Order: sequence, then C-alpha cells, then structure tokens
Amino acid sequence: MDFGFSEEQNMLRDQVNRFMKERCPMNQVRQILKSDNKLDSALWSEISNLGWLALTIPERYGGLGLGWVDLTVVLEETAAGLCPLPVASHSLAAKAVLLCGNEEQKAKWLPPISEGSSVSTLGLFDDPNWISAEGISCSASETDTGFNLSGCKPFVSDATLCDWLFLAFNFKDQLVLAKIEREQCEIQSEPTMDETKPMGRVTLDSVSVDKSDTMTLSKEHLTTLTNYGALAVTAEMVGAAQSLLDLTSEYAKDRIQFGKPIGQYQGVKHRLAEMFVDIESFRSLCYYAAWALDDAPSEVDRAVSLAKGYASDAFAEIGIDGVGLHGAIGFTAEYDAQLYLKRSKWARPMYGDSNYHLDRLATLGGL
Amino acid sequence: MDFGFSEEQNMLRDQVNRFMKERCPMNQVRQILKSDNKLDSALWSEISNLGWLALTIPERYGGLGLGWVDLTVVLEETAAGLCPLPVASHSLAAKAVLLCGNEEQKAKWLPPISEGSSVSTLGLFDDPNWISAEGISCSASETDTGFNLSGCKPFVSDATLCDWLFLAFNFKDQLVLAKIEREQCEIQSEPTMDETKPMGRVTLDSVSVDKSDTMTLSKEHLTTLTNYGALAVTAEMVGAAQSLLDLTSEYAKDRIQFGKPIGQYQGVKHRLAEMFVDIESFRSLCYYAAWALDDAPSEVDRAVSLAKGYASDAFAEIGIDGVGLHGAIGFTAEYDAQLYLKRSKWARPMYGDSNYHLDRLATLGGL
Amino acid sequence: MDFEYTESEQNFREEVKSFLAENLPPKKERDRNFLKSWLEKVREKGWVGFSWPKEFGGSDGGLIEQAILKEEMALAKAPPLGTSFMGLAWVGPGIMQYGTEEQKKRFIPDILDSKVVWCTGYSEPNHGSDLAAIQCKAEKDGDHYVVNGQKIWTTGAPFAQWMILLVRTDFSVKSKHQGITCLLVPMDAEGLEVRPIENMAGDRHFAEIFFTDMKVPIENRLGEEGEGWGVTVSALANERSSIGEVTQMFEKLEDLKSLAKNTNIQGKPANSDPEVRRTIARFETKIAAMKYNGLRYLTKQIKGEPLTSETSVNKLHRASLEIGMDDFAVELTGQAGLQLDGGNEAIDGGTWAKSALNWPNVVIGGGTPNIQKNIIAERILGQPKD
Amino acid sequence: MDFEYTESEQNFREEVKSFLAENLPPKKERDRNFLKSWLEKVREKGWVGFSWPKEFGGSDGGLIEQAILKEEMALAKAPPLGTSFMGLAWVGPGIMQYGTEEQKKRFIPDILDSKVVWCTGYSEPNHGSDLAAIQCKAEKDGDHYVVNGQKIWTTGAPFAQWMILLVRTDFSVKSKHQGITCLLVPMDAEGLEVRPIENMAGDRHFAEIFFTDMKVPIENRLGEEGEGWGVTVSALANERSSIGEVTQMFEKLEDLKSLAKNTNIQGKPANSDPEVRRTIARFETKIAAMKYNGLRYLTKQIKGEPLTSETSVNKLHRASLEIGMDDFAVELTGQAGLQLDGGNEAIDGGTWAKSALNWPNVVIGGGTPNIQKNIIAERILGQPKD
Repeated sequence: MDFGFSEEQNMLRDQVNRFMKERCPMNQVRQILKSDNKLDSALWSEISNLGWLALTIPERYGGLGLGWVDLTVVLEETAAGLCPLPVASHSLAAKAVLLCGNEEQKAKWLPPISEGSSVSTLGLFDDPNWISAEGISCSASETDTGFNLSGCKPFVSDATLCDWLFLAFNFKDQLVLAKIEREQCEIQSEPTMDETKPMGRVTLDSVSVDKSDTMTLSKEHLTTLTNYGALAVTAEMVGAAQSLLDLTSEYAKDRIQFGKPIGQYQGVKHRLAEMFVDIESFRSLCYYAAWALDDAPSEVDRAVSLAKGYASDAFAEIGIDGVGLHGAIGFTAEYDAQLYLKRSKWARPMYGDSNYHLDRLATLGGL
Repeated sequence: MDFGFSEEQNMLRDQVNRFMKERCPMNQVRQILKSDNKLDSALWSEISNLGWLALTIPERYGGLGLGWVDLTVVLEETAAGLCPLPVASHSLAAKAVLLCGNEEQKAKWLPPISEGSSVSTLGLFDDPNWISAEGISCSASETDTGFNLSGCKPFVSDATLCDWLFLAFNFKDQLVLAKIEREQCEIQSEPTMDETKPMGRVTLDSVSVDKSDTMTLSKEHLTTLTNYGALAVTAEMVGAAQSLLDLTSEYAKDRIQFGKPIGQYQGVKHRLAEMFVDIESFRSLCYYAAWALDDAPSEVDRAVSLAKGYASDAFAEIGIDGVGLHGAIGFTAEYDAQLYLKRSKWARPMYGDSNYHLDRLATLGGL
Repeated sequence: MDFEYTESEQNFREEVKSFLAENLPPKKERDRNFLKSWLEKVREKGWVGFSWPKEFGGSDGGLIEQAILKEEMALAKAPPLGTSFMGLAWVGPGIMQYGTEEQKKRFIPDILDSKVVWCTGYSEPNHGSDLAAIQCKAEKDGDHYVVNGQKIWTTGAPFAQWMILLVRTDFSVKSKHQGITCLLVPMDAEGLEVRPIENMAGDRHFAEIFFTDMKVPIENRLGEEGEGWGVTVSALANERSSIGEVTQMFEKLEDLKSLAKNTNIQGKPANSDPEVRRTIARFETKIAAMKYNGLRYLTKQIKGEPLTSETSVNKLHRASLEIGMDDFAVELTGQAGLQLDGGNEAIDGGTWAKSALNWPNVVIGGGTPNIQKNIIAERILGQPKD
Repeated sequence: MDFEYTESEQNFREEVKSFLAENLPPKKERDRNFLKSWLEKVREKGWVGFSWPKEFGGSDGGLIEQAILKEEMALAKAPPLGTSFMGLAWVGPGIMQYGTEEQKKRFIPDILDSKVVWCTGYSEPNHGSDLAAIQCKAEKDGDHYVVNGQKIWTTGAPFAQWMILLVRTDFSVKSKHQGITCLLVPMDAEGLEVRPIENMAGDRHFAEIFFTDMKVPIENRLGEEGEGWGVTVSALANERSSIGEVTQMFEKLEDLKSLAKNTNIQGKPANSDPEVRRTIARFETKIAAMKYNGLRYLTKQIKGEPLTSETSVNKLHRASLEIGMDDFAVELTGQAGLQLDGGNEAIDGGTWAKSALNWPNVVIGGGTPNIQKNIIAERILGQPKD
C-alpha cells in the first residue's frame, strides 16, 4: 500500500516545476498568447527533448513506456503555470492511436507523436453539451479506397496548433476515428474565455481519406478516451487551483486593510481553508483516478467521475472566490488571478461537468 | 403603495408579543410539553378572549372580519416564543369551513370556532410527501344518510389537542371534507422532533357521518387551502427564525473565546449577517404572500411558493447554524436554541418543502 | 398593507409609458443623434435629477414616483437619464448640500444638461475598501492647493470631464476621518494623468489617476477644509432605491429561462432537468426578495421610520445574483458558453460569457460582500467591530 | 503508486475476517455476555491497544495493519475493541509517555482489559474551545493536591471510573499554557460530583463535573507539575487514522441510497429525481475524498514525511457529512422523517431523525469547524492568527 509518488516521479515533478519557472513563466505565457502562431515551437521541442510527450507511449513506438500517473505529474505542474502547450491534447491523441490503431498505424504514427514532430489533438464530440456517440453528427460515407468525411467539430481543443487531428465520425451507427492533416480541413480559431486553451472550429467538406488513415472507434473506446480526457483535465485543474490558492494566500498575508492583513479576517482565512480542503480532496481523487487508469480498469469509471465530479464545481467556486478575495486588483487584466478564473470556466465542461459525472456516479452506485 | 403594517396591526403585534413574554415564556412552554394533556386550556381561553381565534372569521359568524395579514402578525409573534397552542391549525380549519361549507354549516360551526370553544384542525393529505389529491387514500362511500369513512391520516397537526377534525376523503375521484369529532375516531399521539407541534395519527374504521357534516372539497379549494397552510407555516418560520437569530446574536456578543467575544470573529458575525439577510428576505416574501391571500388572488400561487420555497431551506440552515454557533451549549436540552432547530425541521415539509414550491414556481414561470 | 397606487401615481406611470412609446425606438435604431435628443427630452420632462429640489432644476419627485420612473425605464431598457451617473447620484447632491452659490450655479446645470460627466476619486492603491485611510496629499499655497498622490479604481475616469477628489490636508490628526478635504477638479488639469485599467473582460471602465503638483484653486473646494469625510459619507449615504436593478434582474431571469428552454444537455432540453428548474426558481425567489425588501424599506422611508443599513441586504443578494446567474448560464451551455462575441457557437452573442467576466462594483472594491456582512453584523445586529 | 497489500498484510486481513466470521453474531444476538467474551477474545488477539508497544501489552501493530483492522471491524459493524475509548486513544499513550513506573503498572493493564473506563476533564464552562484557559484550581497541601472548580462537556463521565484531569497549579504564569498540571482521578473521589447533561436528542453522554476540596495524592500526577499542557497536546496529537469512520460513512451512504429507492416524493420514486441522485453522489465524492486523503496522509506517515494539520481536512468533511447526510434523509422522507423511535411512520426506527439531533463531537466544542479552518489557514497556509 503506497499512495504516493515514486522517487522518479518526484524528480519529474521538480523538473517540470523548474522548467515552468525558468522557461515558461507567466510573462512568457502572455507573450505566447499575443503571438499569431500560438504554438511556441522552441518550447515545444524543449519539452519533447525532455521526453514529456513520449511518457505514456510504449518503448517499441519510441516512447518511455510510463503511465498516466507520470503524465498527471506533468499536466499538474504545467497547468500550475497555465502553460499553453498542447501536452494534454497531444497525449490524448497518442492514447487514441494506442487504443484504436492497428500495429501498422501505431508503428507509423506514434514515433513522430512521441518526438513531438507532429503536434496532434483529439476531437471526439460535436455537441457542446453531449458526452455520447449520439452527440457526434460528423459523418463518414464509404468509398472504394476508404471514407468520405463531412461535418463540423466546433470545439476541438488546440486544433489551431496541430498538424494532425484525430476526429470521430459517424458511420452506420458505428464510429470511425480518422487521422486528418491540417491541410485537409478548415480550422477556424474561436474566441473563448481561456486563451491558454485555444478552441478550434474544424470543418470538413467531403474530405476523402484512405482506409489506412482510419480506425474503428468502439463505444467502449469512446468511454475509455472520455475517461482519459477527464483525468487529463482534472490533473490540470489540480495544478491550476493550487496556484490560484497560493497566489490568493500570499496576497492575503501582505494586503493590509483597516490596519490588518486581510488574511487575519476569518471571512478571508476561512474561505482559503475551504479552498485548501477542496483542492486536497480532488487532488487525492485525481491521483486515485490516474492510478486506476494505469492499474485498475474495473475502478476507472467511478474513480474518474469522483475526481471530475468533485473538481468541476469546486474549482469553479475557487476561481470566482480566488479573484474575489483579491478585491478590485483581482479582476484586472494585468493581474494573473483572473487567468485562473478563466481556466476554471474552461475546465468545467470538458469531458463532462459535475452534473454529468455525478449522474454517472449515481448510476454506477445503483441508484 | 404601502408595504407596511397598520397602526392596529402594530398594536396587535405588541399585544401578542407582551402576552408571550408574560403568560407563555419558554419555561411555561416546557411545562405545557411535560403535561399529559398538551393543550393549556387556560391560555387557550385567554387568547380566544383576546380575539386571536376570531381574527379571520367574518363578523356575521362571530368573528372580527380581519385578514390573514393580521393573522400573520399573530402567528409570527406566537411562533417567536414557540407557543404550542394550535392557533394555525384552528384558523386553517375555519378557513376550510368558510371555503367549502354551505351557509348552514358556516352558521353552525364558525361561531364556536371563533370563540375557541371547539378546538379544531385540518387534515388534508395522508402521504408524508405528496401535496396532491392523489396523495389522499382515505376514502368515503355513500350511505342513505351521508357517508361512510375509512382510512388513516398519519400526520394530522395538533390532532391530539382538538375537538373537531376536518379531514379530506376520496369519493369517486372527488374529495369530501368531513367534520369528525374526536370521539368518532382513534387519535394516536406520535413521537416527533418538535414537541411544540404535536402530530396525531387519526384512524377511522368505517365511521358513518351525516351528509350535513360533510362538504365538497374541490381541487381548487385543495390548492387554496394548501396555500393558506403554507403561508401559516411560513409566518411561524419568520417569528421562530428571528428569535433564534436574536438568541444567537446575543450569545455571540457575550461569549468570550480566546479573549474576544465570538461575535468579533467574522466566521461567526458573517454567518449571523447571512441569517439576517435570509430572514429579512423570506419575511418580505411572507408578508407579500399574506397580502396576496387577502387582496390579490391571481398572485397567490406564486407569492406563496416564493415565500415557502425560500423559507424552508433557509430556516433549515439557520436552525443548524444557530445551534452550531453556540458550540456545545447550543445542543443541550435545557438550552432553548435546539427547540428552534427542531421547529425548522418540522416546518420544512409542511404544505410543501422548498423543492415542491420551487418546482411550482418553475412551472408558473413557464419553464 | 396596500400595493395599489394613487390615481396621480398611476397617471404618472401612464405619462412615462406613453413618453417611452413615443420617444424610445428599438435598440438597434438608437444612434448618437437619438441619444442626444433623448437626453434633451427627458431633461425637458424634468426626469433628470427628478428627486432634486425645483430650485436646482429638479422636480421634487416623490419616492414612489422615483420608483415608478426607474421601473418603467428599466422595463423599456431605456438609456440612462443623463450621461453622468456619478454626477447625478453623488456629486450633484453633495454640491447642493455643501456647495457655495458659485459652485451650485457653475456645476448643477451642466450635470442636469448632461454637458459634464463626473467621476469620483476616492480609493487609493493601499486601501481599496478603507476609504478614509487617504494618503493623497494637498498643501495650501496662497489661493490654491497643490495636490500630489494617486487614486485608483476610479470608475468612468477615461470619459469624465470633472472629478470629485478626496485629499488629505492634515496628516497630524488622530482619527483618519479628520483632515480630509474634498476638491472639484477638471480632468484636463495640469499635473493630472489618467491611466486606464483593463479588466478581465477586456473593458476599460476604471483608471488609475496620478497627481503631480496639480494646482486646485481654493474656490473649487467643496465644504470646509478637513471636513471632506462628512461630505463623502452623506454622498455615499445617498442610496438609490434598488427598484431599477430588480426590474433589470427580472428581465435577465426571463433571458435565463429561454436559454434553458433552448439548450440541450446530454440530448435533453435543459428545462426538463428538475435541478435546472429549481436553480432558476431559486434565483427568482432572491430577486423577488430584493423587490419586496426594497418596498418594505421604501415604505419605512416614506413613513419616516429609521432605516439602518438594511440596503446591505439587497446589495448582498445582488452580488450573488450578478455572479450566479451569468455563471449558471455559462455552465448550462457547456463548451458553447465559453465562446465570446464573434464565436460561431457563442451564446446570445457571447453576452453571458462576457458579463460572467465583467463583475459589477457590488462584488469588488468598496462594496465587497465581506464589508456588507460586517455592516449588517455590526450596525444592525450590534456585533463588536473586527 | 500501488494499492496492493503485501502478503503478510493480506494474511492479517484474512485473519481478522475469519475471526469476525467465527466470533461476531448478528446484531440482535449480541447481549451482555457476548460483549464480555468479545472483549476477552480481541484482547487475547492483541487487538486492544494494537499499536501499543509489546512491553505495555500492545502488539506494535503497524500503520497499515491498524488501518486494515479498523476497516474490517467497521465493515462488520463490530463493537469497539475495548470499553474505554478515551483510555485507549489518549490516556494510555499519555501514561506510557509521561507516567511513572507505578502508574504504568497500575493503569495500562486495566485499560487493555477493559476493566476501567476513562474520561477526560478538559473543557470548562467559560472556554469550550480554548482548552488552555483553565481555571480549575489545584493547590498542593503536603502529599496531595486540593482541587476546586468545574469541568464541562466531559464525554462519558457518567459511565467512567477514572478521569484524566487538567488543573491550574500556577496562576502567576505569563502564558496560559504554563502552570497547568495533569492529574489522574477516580470518579468516586470525595468532593467530585457528576451532573449528566441531556442533549437535544435526549441522550446523556456528557456531564458537568464539580470539584469541592477534592484531594488527589501527588503520586496521581501525570508528568511534572505545571507541564500538563505538554501532556495534553501530545495526547490530542495522538490522531487516529480516519479509515474506520470512512468505512462507516460508506455504509451509511448505502443506507441513504436504499432510502432514496424506497421513498416516494409527489408520487414518484425519490431516486428518479436527478437532484436527489446528484446530492447522494456528491456525498460519495466527499467520503471517497476522505478515504484517499487519509491514504495519502497515511503514506506520508509511513514514509516519515512531515504531516502538519492535514487531518483537519477530513475533520471538516466529516462534520459536514455527519450533519448533511442525516438532515438530507430527514428532508427526503417528509413528515415521516420527523417521527422518532416508536412512531408508526418512523423511518428506519427513527434512527435518521435521532442522529440528525445527535451531533458528533467534530461539530461542537473543541472540534468546531471554525477552529479547524483556523488550524488549516494558520498552520498550513501560514495566515496570521486571529
């Protein structure tokens, strides 16, 4: 029984942490957001050299053969600094290939993904509010050589940054997962609250792809990928929420009002304590879910819904109060707190909001 | 535009207030609860002499011909001291007769009710959780002279204190409201949280009543009586909640912990402020609902659901925190705070809990 | 208890309604020219500074007429009555109470005629909520003051022509409430610099103001030297009835309902989910509570009964509703709710998302909920000060 | 990260399971005689004082074995391991650490053999949460102390034979944490009076204790004179892993689920209402959070990493769950939920209603949520003290 991280994992955490401080501090993040091409290729190749993009990919495909507990460490620490690099999307694309691809496809696609040379993302659902195969309206029709794909995915994370997009299509009540290259589709950047999480509108107008560029996406795999997606978002929520708490807690110690640091007023300090309680709690649940994804398939659905179901609402409140406790400065553009508020709004619906996961828990629990 | 009380109403409030302090203080209330016959006849005749039981009954039936705004004043102030006299039940019974009775019945029953000589109550629903005609399983069958009544009403307020019980029965998809005398039925006292609100289990084993002792209870009247019931309970909640806040607020000023009165800690004072906000709010909504019952029939459903929908959840929290803020002393039997907590539990489901009224509001609002 | 309006009150409501029917075009048709004529017309009607004494160009409007006017304006989503919110809410009343004859002549008409927009220089960098702890310094030098220091969170500063400014003229005082002086300053004064502050929604309502040896002639002082706090308090105390806000919130509640009807969650209409329905109904109970609290307090005012700080009750409701309703709308609409104006899937043109980031003053700065709770606990419930 | 148990840990779990299978009859068959033999058997097994050093009659049980033991006992709803909760949790460890040889010989075995029930005399009328502010006075007089004063909220006092008592032997000290002395007192001592306190659920777990010239021989002092605070702190610090409570709460969650399935609201099954389902699921997320928080902290302990006050996190969850789940059950069942034991419509024999009024220690007195929040804010987040 050991519910902690290994030496290697702690070293990895230190590494990511140091990297974020030295190479991607908040002023750097803001720079990246200002730039047209929002992918910082230099940073990207640095982290791929550090192997973060290869973590969860088996060694025979050029990866490091580690698990999602390890990736959780990376996602948590990169999100602590709101790093805008598409690590999560990229890793989810890799997972999709591992899950649905045949040997040939894995051998062909995973090495460039683990090197980071082909930036990738995963686009499953088309509906803003529907985690289900039925929520996928993009459709595929059969051709002699493969499929003809049409439709629009309005909410593909990091689409504007990617070379490869793995998108789900309806085909005769089944699902096809196709590898699309950016040139094959129209990608429109959408203005959203959280600029560190670019959202792309991907439109395909009868794009024909070869069979070898498509995979079968079973309902089980769709559920599995949703679980991995929810875990990835939750791991980022842990890191981001902790940073906002730290920021607010430090501010409360320094900020003097009516002759006292505001952290001395229980109205402030108790709210900080409640934030700590919530973050500690969805942190534990997140680690449990990550472990389950690696080692206990039978516990995954429940573990993931416990974590994301707790985190989505809790982080949303932490985002609002973290900004609110700062008073006026908190909601100015140049102060960082508001960036975490925006992240809390972005993370809430991703791969299911609290209601979605609480509903799933109720059903799993036999209610 | 005058959303305040008249001079007469303010005088009435002072009168009830003084009565509670002088004749029915808390030690007296506790005495009454200890006694076997839980109706204090002396007090009862005093308040009937003061005319409180005749308030809402038209003058031609021996009443004072005032409205439910006036009764709200009485219910609020008696509940402030958790007066265990069945004023609300009695007035609801009167309302039922006024609403459903024919001239003869009104002329026969209302005078003794307004005098208080026949203590009365109203029992509409049989189900613990179902505000609806369908929730009434007690049934009536026709006889030459009237009806034969059978069934059990497990939750009749103040039944054990009453001479007359006005009970609803199913008759061919219609409802009959019958006047039952205590001798005609079996009344069992049930142990419940709030002893100041005795709950009686009334069982009728084929009791035959004369037609003249029965009234037709239309679905509209059932709704109307539910509204009056909800208003009566809410008016009592306003008084009880305010008393608990006063009690807790006074305690917070005197109680020293770690060298300061606990009311100086925002953890305590802010919760007190939130209680005040909620009480002020359902107080305003309660007065609005009372006014609507007297003067604006078209606004009644919404007004009542606004008031009871807000009050049920809010008072439940105030009950818990009012006790909790006292620390250990708060939940001792000899301290009064806990009696208000118990009242908050009792009042919550009566004539619909928050969910019931919020559901009704949503429907009324076109959702 | 009686919610009926007198005949003259009803007539007044009719007058307002018909005026709006005649003079208020649909939103899209409201251009600059319309606004200009609108301001002239409502001014003619005497509805600008409606409550002000006739001698100052107001209409001596009663409390109920004020409520009716606000309610009808809000229902019609009409533009404000006059361009200078601060001028009408605080500066004008302050000048009428404390101003010299010259000041009254010089400033009051321009406020009523919407010729001058005012802003208020109260907060300073190191004490947002603690208004009295003023450090911005003014030294008398012959016939004028020399001002040095800084203000922040000054609403509307980027658009204002004049500012009502709190400075400290005496640092030797025992109580921080003494030694404060109130000055009236043109925004184009030499030595005054405005730096707009961008908020998280990308708007620039607020600004920092820097003063370097700014000269203010003594005749621009409002009230006596060192008594500026009294001037401010009476200005801050100048509470507006919340009826206008309540009406706007009921409008917003309707928008929220139609949003729930037109949104699907997991393939089912959102308004078929009992929790969604109850959440919206709960918002309704709070808005209605604001309405009837407001009417109770209004009645007290009319009857001349003492009002302590009950208005804080509605301020707290408003703070939670302002944030709660927008956030709920964003949550309800999932990923689409995140898109801002211009997004292909943006909800109602991204207005929900935008206003979820555009917190009103009641939530921040001087009005923070924690301060409101202190006010209630201390002034109404008599709890000890922090 | 690894939730597997070692072979020896699994064997231990099997041992506990099979012991329970053999020796634990269904609840209704558990009479006095059973309890007596139960206590003897678990004592034989070495499971009373399981974590205590062998030299004192414990088993040196490791942290994980302790957790396994507690988990299995809770799952089987077994009676406690020993009759003196306070004796095992606080008094025993205190005596092992600070006691004289005589005290160890005299008191430890009786605790393990369930011969003596202990209670703790800490709180006093005027400072429930502020333990150190002790006024209860003890004056040395030759070979004994003379104690005068009062204690309150003493859990289990009505059933205890011995009490661990905090008194003030020095009123001249600067810090209230000095001058406190810890005494061991028999409940039948002359000058000691117990007045049970009835709580709102009608139970009498608590009592007031009055001391009038009570004599306590010096050899019954635990630790040095004036150093009683240290003794208490180390005792209070003797935190129990929360795994047992968590298991009980998961059991309670299941009861809540079947309640929701068997309850109708407005004629429909309560478990068909999404809000009801989500409320119960939300309880589950909190209980699960307690479980995995606990395991993380346990792992830290095992690895010897510093633990500050993280246990307060689970205390806060527990406080809100203890009150929340009972209250929800009462609300869910409408008027029937109000009936107590004996009521014809009472739910589950009125257990929900009763325990809704029977608040655990975590909610009141020394454990109030506000105090826990202070501990987290100050000790973990480094916020200034009140």
